[in-house]
Amino acid sequence: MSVAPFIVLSAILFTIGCVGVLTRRNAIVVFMCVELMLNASNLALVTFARANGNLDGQIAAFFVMVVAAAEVVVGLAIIMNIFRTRRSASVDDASLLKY
Amino acid sequence: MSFPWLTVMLAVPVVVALALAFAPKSISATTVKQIALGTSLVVLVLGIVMAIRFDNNGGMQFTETHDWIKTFGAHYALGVDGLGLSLVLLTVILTPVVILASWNDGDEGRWGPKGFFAWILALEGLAVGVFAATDVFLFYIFFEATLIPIYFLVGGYGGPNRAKAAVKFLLYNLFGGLVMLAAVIALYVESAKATSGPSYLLSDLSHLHVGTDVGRWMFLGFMVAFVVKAPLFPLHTWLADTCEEATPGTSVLLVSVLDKIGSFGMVRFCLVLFPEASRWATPAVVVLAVISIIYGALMAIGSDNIPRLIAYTSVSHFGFIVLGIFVLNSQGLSGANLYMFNHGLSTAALFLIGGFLISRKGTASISRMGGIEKVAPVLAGLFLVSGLATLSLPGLSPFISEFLVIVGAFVYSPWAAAFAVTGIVLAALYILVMYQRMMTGPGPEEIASSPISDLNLREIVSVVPVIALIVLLGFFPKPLLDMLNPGVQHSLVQVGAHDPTPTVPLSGGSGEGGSK
Amino acid sequence: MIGFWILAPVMVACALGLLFARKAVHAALLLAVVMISLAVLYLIQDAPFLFAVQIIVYTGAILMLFLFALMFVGVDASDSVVETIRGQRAISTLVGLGFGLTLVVGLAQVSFGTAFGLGAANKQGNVPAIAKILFTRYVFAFEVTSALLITAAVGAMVLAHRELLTPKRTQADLAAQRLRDYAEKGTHLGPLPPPGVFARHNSVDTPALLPDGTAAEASISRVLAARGTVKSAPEISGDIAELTEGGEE
Amino acid sequence: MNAPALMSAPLMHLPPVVDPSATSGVFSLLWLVVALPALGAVVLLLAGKRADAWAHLLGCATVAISFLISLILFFSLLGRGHGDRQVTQHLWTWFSAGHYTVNLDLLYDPLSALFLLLITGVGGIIHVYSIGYMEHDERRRRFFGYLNLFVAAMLVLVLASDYVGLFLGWEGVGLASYLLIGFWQHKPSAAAAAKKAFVINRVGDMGLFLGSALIFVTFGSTSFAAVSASSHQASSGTLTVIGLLLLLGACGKSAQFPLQTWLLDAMEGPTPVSALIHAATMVTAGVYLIVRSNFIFSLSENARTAVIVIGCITLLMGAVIGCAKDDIKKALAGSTMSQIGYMVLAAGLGPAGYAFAIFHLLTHGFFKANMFLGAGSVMHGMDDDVNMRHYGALRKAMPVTFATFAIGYLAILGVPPFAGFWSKDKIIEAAFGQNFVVGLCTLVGAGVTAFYMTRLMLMTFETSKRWEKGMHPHESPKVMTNPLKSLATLSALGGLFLVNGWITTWLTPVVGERVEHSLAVGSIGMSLIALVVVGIGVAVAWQLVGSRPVPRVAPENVSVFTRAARADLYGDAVNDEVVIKPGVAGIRGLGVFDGSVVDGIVQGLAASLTAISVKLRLVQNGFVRSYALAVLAGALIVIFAMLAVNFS
Repeated sequence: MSVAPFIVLSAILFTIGCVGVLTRRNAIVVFMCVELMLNASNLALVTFARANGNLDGQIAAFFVMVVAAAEVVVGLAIIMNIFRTRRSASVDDASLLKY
Repeated sequence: MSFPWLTVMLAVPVVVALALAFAPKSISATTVKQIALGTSLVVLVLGIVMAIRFDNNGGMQFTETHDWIKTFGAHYALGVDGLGLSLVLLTVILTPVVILASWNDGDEGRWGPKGFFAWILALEGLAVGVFAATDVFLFYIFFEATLIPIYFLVGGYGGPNRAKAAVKFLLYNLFGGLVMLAAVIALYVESAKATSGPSYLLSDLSHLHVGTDVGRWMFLGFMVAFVVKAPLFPLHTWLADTCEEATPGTSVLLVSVLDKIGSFGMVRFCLVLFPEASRWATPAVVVLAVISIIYGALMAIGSDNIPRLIAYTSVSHFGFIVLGIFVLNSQGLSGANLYMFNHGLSTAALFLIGGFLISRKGTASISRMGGIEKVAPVLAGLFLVSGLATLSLPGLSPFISEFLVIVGAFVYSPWAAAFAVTGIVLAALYILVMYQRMMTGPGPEEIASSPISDLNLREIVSVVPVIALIVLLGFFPKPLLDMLNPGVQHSLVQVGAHDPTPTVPLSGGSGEGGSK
Repeated sequence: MIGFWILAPVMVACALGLLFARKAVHAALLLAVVMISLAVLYLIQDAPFLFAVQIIVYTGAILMLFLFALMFVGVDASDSVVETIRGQRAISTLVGLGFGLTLVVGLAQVSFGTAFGLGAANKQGNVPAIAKILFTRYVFAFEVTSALLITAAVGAMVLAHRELLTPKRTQADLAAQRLRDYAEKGTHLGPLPPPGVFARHNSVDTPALLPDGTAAEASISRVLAARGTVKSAPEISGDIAELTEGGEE
Repeated sequence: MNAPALMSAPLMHLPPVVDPSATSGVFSLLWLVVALPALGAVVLLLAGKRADAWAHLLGCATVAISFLISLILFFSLLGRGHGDRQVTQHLWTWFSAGHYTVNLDLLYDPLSALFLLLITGVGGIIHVYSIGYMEHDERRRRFFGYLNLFVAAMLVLVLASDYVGLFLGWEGVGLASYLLIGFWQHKPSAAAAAKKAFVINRVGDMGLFLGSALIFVTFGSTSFAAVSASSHQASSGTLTVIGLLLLLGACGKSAQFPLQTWLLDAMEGPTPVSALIHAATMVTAGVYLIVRSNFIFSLSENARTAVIVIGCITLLMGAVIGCAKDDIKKALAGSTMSQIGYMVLAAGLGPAGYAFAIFHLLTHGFFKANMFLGAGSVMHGMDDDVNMRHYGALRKAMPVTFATFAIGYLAILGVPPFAGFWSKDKIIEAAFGQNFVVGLCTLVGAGVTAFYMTRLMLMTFETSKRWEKGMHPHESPKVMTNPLKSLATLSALGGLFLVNGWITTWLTPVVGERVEHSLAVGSIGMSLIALVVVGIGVAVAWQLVGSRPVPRVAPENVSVFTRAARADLYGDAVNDEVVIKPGVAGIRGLGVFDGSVVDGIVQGLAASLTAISVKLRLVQNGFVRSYALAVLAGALIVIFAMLAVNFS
């Protein structure tokens, strides 16, 4: 099974994740796009694991998932906090730290 | 290894300065002043002893060389030749004079008299270091270090908007210093290529032959810093503002001692390290020098503030000094070296006496003064003598150096001399117009209302030695010139310039004139 | 490989859907589809362990966490697609496309050569092999991530925790407050009456009957009343009449 | 015995070589002549109030002693053989740079001998006179200090053996004249006149500065001996330029045509100052310079013509100005300017005229100092009123002053037995020998001199009494009239210098052989013509001033010439228009330029930096998504860069 299609797919998913982060205004959706980007990179890792024939890729993917979990927990807690104080989960409302 | 004269002269004032700075608050002002005066006198004695032991054509003497930073090839190397010694002497002579003259100038400044005199002594030590450094790196360190005391002296003690003037001074000179830093680094790169490994020693560097283009860029790097320091036409505006705000004592140390680093640097580093570039840049620098002669004089005529006027006269005099240096012949260079010493004395006298007058009248503006000669004849008399020295009247020391510079300029090109010589007429104008508006005439009515007192003993004792030295050197410059001339010949040989023979060969032995 | 060719378009479509979904919940579900198809792709690439972890941990836990968060935030929050920052959408699509194109074009020229395949590595099965590597070479990383997870949990708790701004009210205070309300505002003292309990009707929307036969307001929750799904006495009485036909008229 | 070197260029008579021998015997006192007044000046200026009592005595003593020494030296020099009259005394080496050394040596030869006598002699007389004149001035000690300083500087000037030594005396004299003109500093006009004198002198000094620089460049040294030895080898072009530069210096000091405006203002100083400095000694320094540099001037024809032209112009200008001035001192100043014009003209005639220039200089020194002191005693009597229209009929009131003044008057007119006649006629003769136009100028000048001197005499001593109310002029005390008498005798007997051409032979070792020019009408005829012209001048003056009542207030409707003459032929106006107004405007413009442009660039730089930073700040707009976009764009650029690097 050739490797290229998987990598290309991962690239496409990653790009879509990026655009999602840039364009969507709901904090949680932005967060989901970040998760999408992470998954895209996991796909690439696993593909390369297979290409190179050792499991390091998969372990790396595994670690990515662990870290993603920790990140989601903290991220959502922050969003909850912002929502509780600001009654809106839009990313653009938290824009006090500026010139 | 003989007694490290220069290090002692360098260390004594700095150590005492630190001691004064950290002295307990309870120390009374007069004791601080006496300690400061005492130290400066000790250093003066050291200087005089050194001068006596100095053998005129012995080249670099009192040398000490210790490795400092091996990787850079930087050494802690000190040594003085004729020019270096004369400027060290100028420093050690002027510092006690300044301390005595600005006895209570430091009282109401921000750090009180303790800070004032500590900074002055630190400045003296660093100035001696600058003039004695024979290692480019060490020279650069001292070159930048001298800015700090002046910044605090101007910023802490002085006129109303002294902070702005101090910042402007610092930024201007730091800009010059940074450009020089680039050249110093380039110098390291060049000297690293040499077989003997990188070395900043002047003796090693002078044998280093650098490519023409690189040499020219480095020459420009050094020259920019020195043109800012010895203020020439485009980069001079900081001097007038600083002197206007600073106390007279600080202005003296700034103009008479520190600005000499610029011209000293040109002779010691630009000519020696980059001979080809110096010859290449001579026309441009000569034009610049002549412009600043005339420009400084015109600005002096037009200014209505005493320290500002004196500062502009110094711009004009520095034009003469740089002109003398870059016409690259022995008359011009000897004249320039002598000029550095004489200008130091005449400007110091003018600044100090002007300072006494300002402290008495409360204002520095010339138009609000008048008829002082009737009320304070001694002050007016001394002011006139130092004014005459500034317009280089024969019989006073600046005349000889100015004459030699103009002769040197004439040898180089008659046109340069023709324009430079208008400087003496403008000099007569700005001094005599100032003297006439301040001293003569019945004076405004308030003369009667606030009669000002004549100079007191302290002030006279502080200024008279300077004026005596000016008159003495006016008639007997020989000892000083003998000290300077070997250095001049050495620099000229280094630059590869030689004096043109006179168009009419002197016939027979009677050429030298004088007794048969 | 066929699996891949089927799943790839689906994933891309869902991912694009994630961009344009108006409601956040729809976006979450689309993401779930992408994740599950990813898990299948892992399976295709001889990574059964990751297949399982992806399904259980990633989709099962993390995505569910997203849904919880969505419930808190409220499904309708800030879904308007109107762009506030001037030119943001245009430039980001442009830059995104550029980025994607560069990657894809770049990757297309790169020849990956034939894959080794994990046959040798997975000889004793994928999970033992992973475990061997994980607990030998990467054990330090493993411990660090565990520390990370703990701190994340504590962090979340700290963030979610709200300090009591006013002193904690004891049971005595509550009782006194109830009596005060009854005295001043006449609010019903004690628990509200339970809903009607009748032979064939005891659901929460059956009102209890007052002695005069009318329904008791307080026995039905306000929400149901608001929603208007409360049974009325006559409806129930119709059954009763029918049951007690023979009874006194 | 060193005969003038005739070995090269026989047709062109070579200038004499200055080749002095070391001083021996009595000549070793030479340095004392200078040291005494210098010492006097130092003592008087530094000593405080306690020196006031004996200040004036010390002042006169020093000058008198140096006069005695000069007499002794003069006679011992006279005793020496004709060729061996050049003596030098090496004081010390002043400075040296490269192979250019300047020694401070004193050169005593016939020319400086005469000058020594003039300076110390007339100077001494004027010192005595000013004892009386400055009687009631409380700063008399300082006045005598300055006078001694002046005498010392003038002696240095005439005794220097090097152009730079000469320059030392030259500027010292300028300083002394600045101090003395502005002696009454409380008068703003005096202070302004002093400053004007010094600055205009300085403009002249520029010429001397550049001249000595050019001399060094050409000859390798600036000592008279070296220059005179090899001046014939220098190209005529260089010699001409040197000549013109020295002429510029001479014009500055001797108030010749372009730089003459300061002399009339210098009358603000006390009268002894005008007598000593602005009549007898300092103003003649220019003539001394030209005569001393004869080894340059006699070799360049057009330099000399320039000198002659300047001499003529000043001669006529001074005479015209003298006619219109009502202030007695300004009239005398005008006449000084024209008499110096005569001397410069004579010097310009080359070897033919040098001796006569010096001779006229001596005689003029006597009778002009005499008349100035006479004017001083008149002013003393009329309590310092200088306006001749308030004088009249002072003959009876001040007989001695009248008598001495009359002798001076006759001398300046050139009436035969008196000194003026001998010196001025010789100059007129030599001028006609040179060319007719120049001779004519001298004759016209002599006529106009006769006119204004007679006008002055009549208005002061003869015409009707026009004194202010309550003015009763009285004769000056003995201490003032005795000097007048001695000066009068000198101006009467001045002619003896010329007996059997003594002065020309005396000066030949310095200025070279005198070339005889035979005149069509012979020397006696020329004198007669001159006397006729003088007679005409006197008659016209008598007709205009003597016979009609002199109005007390200067009439307004006068011819355009008189109005021009009253304004010093607009010399000051030209200076103001051409130099001072543009200068002041230029300086003010420069001030603005320096403030706005040079400083502006610096301040502007600082301001633009702050402006840029304000703009850049707006980029941080607070939106997370813009930052994310920036990150992505950055990543994209990095990728492109890597691709470019790898694949280029």
